[in-house]
Amino acid sequence: MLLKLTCLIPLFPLIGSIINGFFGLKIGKKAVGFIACGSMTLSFLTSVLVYVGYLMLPEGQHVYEQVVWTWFGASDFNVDFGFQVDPLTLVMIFVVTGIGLIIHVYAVGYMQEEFSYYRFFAYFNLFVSAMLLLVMGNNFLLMFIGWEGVGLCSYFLIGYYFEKKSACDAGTKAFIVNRVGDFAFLLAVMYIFNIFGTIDFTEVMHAAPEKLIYAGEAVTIITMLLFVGATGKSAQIPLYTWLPDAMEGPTPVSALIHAATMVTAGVYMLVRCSVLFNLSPMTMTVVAFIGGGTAIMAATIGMTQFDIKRVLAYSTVSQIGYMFMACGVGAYTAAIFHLVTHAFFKACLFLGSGSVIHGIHGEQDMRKMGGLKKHMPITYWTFLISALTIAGIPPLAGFFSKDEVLYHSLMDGNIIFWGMGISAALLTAFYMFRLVFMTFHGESRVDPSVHPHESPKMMTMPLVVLAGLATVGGMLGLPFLHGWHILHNWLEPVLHFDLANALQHSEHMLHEAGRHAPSWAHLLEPKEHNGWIEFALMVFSTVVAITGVVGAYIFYIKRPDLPEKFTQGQWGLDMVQNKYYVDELYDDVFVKPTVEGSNLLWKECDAKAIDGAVNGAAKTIGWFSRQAQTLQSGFVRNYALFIVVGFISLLLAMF
Amino acid sequence: MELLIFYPLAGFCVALALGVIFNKSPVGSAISLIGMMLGLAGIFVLQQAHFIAILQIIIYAGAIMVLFMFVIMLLNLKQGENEGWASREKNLLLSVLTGFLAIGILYKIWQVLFSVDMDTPASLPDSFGTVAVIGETLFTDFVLPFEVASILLLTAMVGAVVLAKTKLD
Amino acid sequence: MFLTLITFLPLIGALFLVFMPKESVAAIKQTALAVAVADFLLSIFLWTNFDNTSHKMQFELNVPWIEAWGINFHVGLDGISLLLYVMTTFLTMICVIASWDVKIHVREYMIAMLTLSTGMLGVFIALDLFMFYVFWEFQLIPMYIIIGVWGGPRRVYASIKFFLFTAVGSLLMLVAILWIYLHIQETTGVATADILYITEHLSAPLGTQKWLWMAFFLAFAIKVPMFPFHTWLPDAHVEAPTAGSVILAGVLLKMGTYGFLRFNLPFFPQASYEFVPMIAWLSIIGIIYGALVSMVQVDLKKLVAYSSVSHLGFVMLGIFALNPYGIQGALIQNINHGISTGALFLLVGIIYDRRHTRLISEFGGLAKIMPKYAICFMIVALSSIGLPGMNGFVGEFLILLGVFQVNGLWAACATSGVILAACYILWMFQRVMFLEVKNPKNMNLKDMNVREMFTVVPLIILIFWIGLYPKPFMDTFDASVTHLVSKVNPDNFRPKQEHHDNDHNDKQNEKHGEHARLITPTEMASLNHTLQMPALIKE
Amino acid sequence: MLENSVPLSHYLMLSATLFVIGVAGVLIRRNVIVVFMSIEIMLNAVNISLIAFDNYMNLSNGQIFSFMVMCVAAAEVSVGLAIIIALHRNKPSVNLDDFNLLKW
Repeated sequence: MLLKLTCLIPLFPLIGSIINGFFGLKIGKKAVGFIACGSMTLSFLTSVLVYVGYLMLPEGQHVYEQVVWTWFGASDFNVDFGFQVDPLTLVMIFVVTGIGLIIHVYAVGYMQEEFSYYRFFAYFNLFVSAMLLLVMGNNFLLMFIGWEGVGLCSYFLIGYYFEKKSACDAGTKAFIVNRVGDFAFLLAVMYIFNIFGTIDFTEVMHAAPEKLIYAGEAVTIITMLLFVGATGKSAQIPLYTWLPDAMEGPTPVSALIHAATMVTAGVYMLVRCSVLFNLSPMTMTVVAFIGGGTAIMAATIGMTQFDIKRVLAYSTVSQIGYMFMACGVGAYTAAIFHLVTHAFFKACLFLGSGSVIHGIHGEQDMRKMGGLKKHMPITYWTFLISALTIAGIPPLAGFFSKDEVLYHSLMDGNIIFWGMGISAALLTAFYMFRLVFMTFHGESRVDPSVHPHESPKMMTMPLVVLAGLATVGGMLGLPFLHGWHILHNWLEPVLHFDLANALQHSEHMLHEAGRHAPSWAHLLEPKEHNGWIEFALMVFSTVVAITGVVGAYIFYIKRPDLPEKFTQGQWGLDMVQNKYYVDELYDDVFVKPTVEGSNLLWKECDAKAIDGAVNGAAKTIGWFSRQAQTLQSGFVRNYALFIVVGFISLLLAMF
Repeated sequence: MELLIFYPLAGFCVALALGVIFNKSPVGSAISLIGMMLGLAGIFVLQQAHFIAILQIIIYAGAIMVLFMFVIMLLNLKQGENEGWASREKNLLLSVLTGFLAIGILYKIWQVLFSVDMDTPASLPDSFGTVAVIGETLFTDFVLPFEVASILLLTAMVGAVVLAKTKLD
Repeated sequence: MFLTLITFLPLIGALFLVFMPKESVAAIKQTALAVAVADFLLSIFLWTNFDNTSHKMQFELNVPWIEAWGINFHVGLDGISLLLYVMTTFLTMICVIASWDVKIHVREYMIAMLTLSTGMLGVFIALDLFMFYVFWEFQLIPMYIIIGVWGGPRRVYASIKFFLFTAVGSLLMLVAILWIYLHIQETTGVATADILYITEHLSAPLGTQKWLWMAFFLAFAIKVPMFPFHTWLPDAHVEAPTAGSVILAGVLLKMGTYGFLRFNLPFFPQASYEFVPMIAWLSIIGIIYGALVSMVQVDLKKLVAYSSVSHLGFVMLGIFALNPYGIQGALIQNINHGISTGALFLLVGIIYDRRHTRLISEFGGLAKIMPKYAICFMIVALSSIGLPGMNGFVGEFLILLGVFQVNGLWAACATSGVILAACYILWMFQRVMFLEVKNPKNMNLKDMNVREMFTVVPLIILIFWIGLYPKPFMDTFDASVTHLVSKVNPDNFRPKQEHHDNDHNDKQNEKHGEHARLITPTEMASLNHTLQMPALIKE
Repeated sequence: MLENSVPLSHYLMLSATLFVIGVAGVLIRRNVIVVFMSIEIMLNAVNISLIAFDNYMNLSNGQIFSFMVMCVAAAEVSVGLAIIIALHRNKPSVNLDDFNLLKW
């Protein structure tokens, strides 16, 4: 059985990581790179075998579970260390191992000069392993291992240049912000166990419609908690602040972790728990709003940044906002579709930016670039393709996925969501081409002492592959052909949800509690698919994208003085440029009061109040003893006197 | 008859005891003490405790008092050292206290002894107080305390040697 | 008999050391190590021979001790004490290795260490209240000496504080023990202080139970230490030598939690139930307070000490969830804390040996100079903050799961401690290990040597073992906990009224499934509110 | 001839008187050797009552006890005098009020 190989998929990178981590310094750079890429290759090949094995499963069986051992448990609570393979997992495995492999190859070239090369690849492999655990775990807690594991690795990798204070701070920040999300996630898991008596995905999703009341309190709390967990990992409002700072890490890290895989974990989790979310319309609305809001907000910030990687980081936040919006309106397929295409083009963009940075010796400020097109053609063309993709120009992959999200946000959601999406799309096109024009076109503003050069093959090849994927990735879900939408059909078993059945159970439960169920009939009206609206939307969004590109062209090529004039004296710009002062706000509201309060607790409460009380008691006793101590004169006869006095009083007492 | 012997002996003892504490010179005190010990030995004989009486003479009047005299000589204490007495006011207070003590104890004895029937003392066998009887009791019922006492004496001996030999600091 | 032998073996070793010449330092150390290793191996033997399926005491020995008062020398192990017992011998061994560099009074140090070991082991095996009390007080003395003689600059203050805090608590416990002894004699006519017998037969009115409970509580809460009785801990830890800190964190604190499980819960189940909210809030305050205070510490050891307060808060919370999840979690967390915090103290000790300071501000950039050290430190630190896959997570999750069954709010408050834990550990780690090497004194520090690796690596192995496959550990106390829970099950004492208005349907899905009863009028209002949301989407 | 014609109480009175005299000696004298002798008086006084009771009740325990008292007295005197010598060597005085080291 090929599926028996499942557990090897995360194991290979783990082994690679251990070898590199412990012996990396001894075996030399070549071997380290070979082991890292080799383990990824093995993992990828295993995934292919597992895929084949999955296809050979008997009809009607959609999930394959492999329990390796029982992890821990108490009483009737048991967690397995088990993996599951289902369509969603397979998609994610391919994204992780495939893109992971490409980025590994790129990193071998990019990190060549680094001293602690081995450390980087140990973390890198470990990260992939954790990410695979995340997507393959068959229960919430195993997912949580991966969930925390990727957070940990991103902590290591962001803080890779640990001698830089900003890098350390960014790493710590990432981990702690992630922990805030994890806190909610853990609570959700506990609540789920409380209700279901199990935390196995299959069982929970199966039992959910029977045990939870539609729109009831329990499901709303659970899903809200899960969603908070997802915002932490996927950098959504209000926990997005760590991601832009995470750009302190080496560029391949940004590409792998902060674009292609880890940040999409939240989306994956939402889709994985789609049944629960479907039961809670309130949470869905919140998810969609937060997603849309993040998409717009991050895009506006992205327009004003000058650090090439930060722009891309905000663009990532914005794109993931899209995915969340898709989840929020119930278009899970669209979310996964966008996740996949985003992984392609964003990885390519990040790697391209890495190539640029590499080519001009570590400069990241776009104001010191320009005109690089002629120096690094391969980088330029791949970058341009990806930029067009993200902007949503047909027929590249991003166009299809983004369009699907927009279509569903209008049809399944409402016009507000669609408005959010389309304006974010406009902004995206604008700032991406602002990036392209500032970096590759126009006058060269590069420091004259630096001679820009194209990166080695090791780095450009991955770019080409990714650009290719970004071009054709749209094939996964062509519009108009809903019967033929590959991804949709593929994911159907995972996303299957019988609303009518769930409502029936809820009514039953409410009835038993002596309550009347509200009228849910309108929820069951069938939705129609309207091809014309879809086509109209496509045309409209293409126009919007082109407008954005043209706008950028006017602003940054034709009239480079325009941005200056346009923003002169605008208070809003200052605010956007400083990221709406959210970091400062968090600092003032959470960090500083905590630290100061803790100091107060320690110095006042601990040292003065509690210890003061104890020491005070001791001092009082001490004072009394000092008074009593004068009785102890040291003269023997005095002591004898006391004995006599005592004896006499005894006698008196006996009278 | 017995009373005739008892009262003089008792008076003798009390007088010498007072002599111990009121004598100005330590040597005088010591000699008074020897006298008192001898008197007490007489009283023990009167109570038919012959063995103890002998011990009293050998150990107390002999060994212990010799030791006292020896130390007094060794330290070469001058006669009539005025620090031998506490101050006058203090002495008054202390005498009053001691008086209280005496009254208290005597009253208690009186109270106890005269409130219970004390008319039937046991008739003593001839063997009472002989070495044989004491020895038998000592080596049967009280053999453990006896051994402990020997260890005590040994320890005291070693201790005395150590203390007198090394300088205290 | 075998158990008694293992318990007193260190004491015999200590006696043997007394007669060794002071000068042969190496021989003394080797002897001490040999004794500790032998003891550990023998205790492992106990573990392998332990019958997991029974909650009964095993390896029992019951011989009269002071017959006139019915006091027996009664020892035995059950699932609750077994792991603590083994951990004690294990940590003793580690500590002997870690103390290899003790400079002054080596013989006396090793004697104190081994005596301490016997004292601690005795606490865990004693099945007679008086015996327990004797051991409980007995182990104080060597610890007091270890802190007071081989400690830091303020060692005298710290050791006295440590001694007094613990002694004060245990005095009240003694009163309670005497009361129970007399009460048992009165009600059953048997003069005994046997713990098993008392567990079976003690019945006191709730009011009295509460007083007794409080007396025991004070003794154990100080030992644990719970907020607000914790202030002796930072001082004791900071001043104690490395091995002292390890033992203190690893074993001595566990005696408190062990006491709760052995006495408070089984003796006074009803009082325990009544006091659950108080304990829960004290624990939660302890968790958050400990974490917050440890965040702003400038001294590494103090930081770890305060983090202990936080961790032990979790353990207490788990115990008083009064359900199998919580108690099993608390038990495994006991072990985890011993391992993780013990390892942290060892690591802090290693750096202290090199630099003779523990101030965080003195360090920075150590990761570059001492990579092995940094890796070990990272692993241990992560286990301390409960990263899944490492030991801390297993315990913490079970505890929180147990607490969640009782009260969601408590669980939420306690879980926030997890965030704070990440804050203080990572911030500390960053300041010590990362950044540039600014202090020239740190330039030439040596990385860990083989001996030091020997102390830390076994703990790291355990960290992953428990984190990934805790079954061998969890199985040992499964039966005992089930038995204990059946005794303290809150359902025994809940006022009957609560069940009145539940109908039968409800009882069926009481255990799992959203309770229909959950919906109260206010909740219904919020439900209706949520129901309006789809309308918004549809427009 | 030697019947128990002396009542028990007389012995006890004698014992008490001697004891009180000993106490007075300890309290009012400052010469350490005399104080020491006073203690001996007290010990002897106790012996009298012990033997008196023995005699009265036909026992031998009291005699054993007074035997022990003598042992203890012997030990005490030897150690005590050694201490006095040692003290005197450090500070040439036998005045008790010159020594106040017996403090906490």
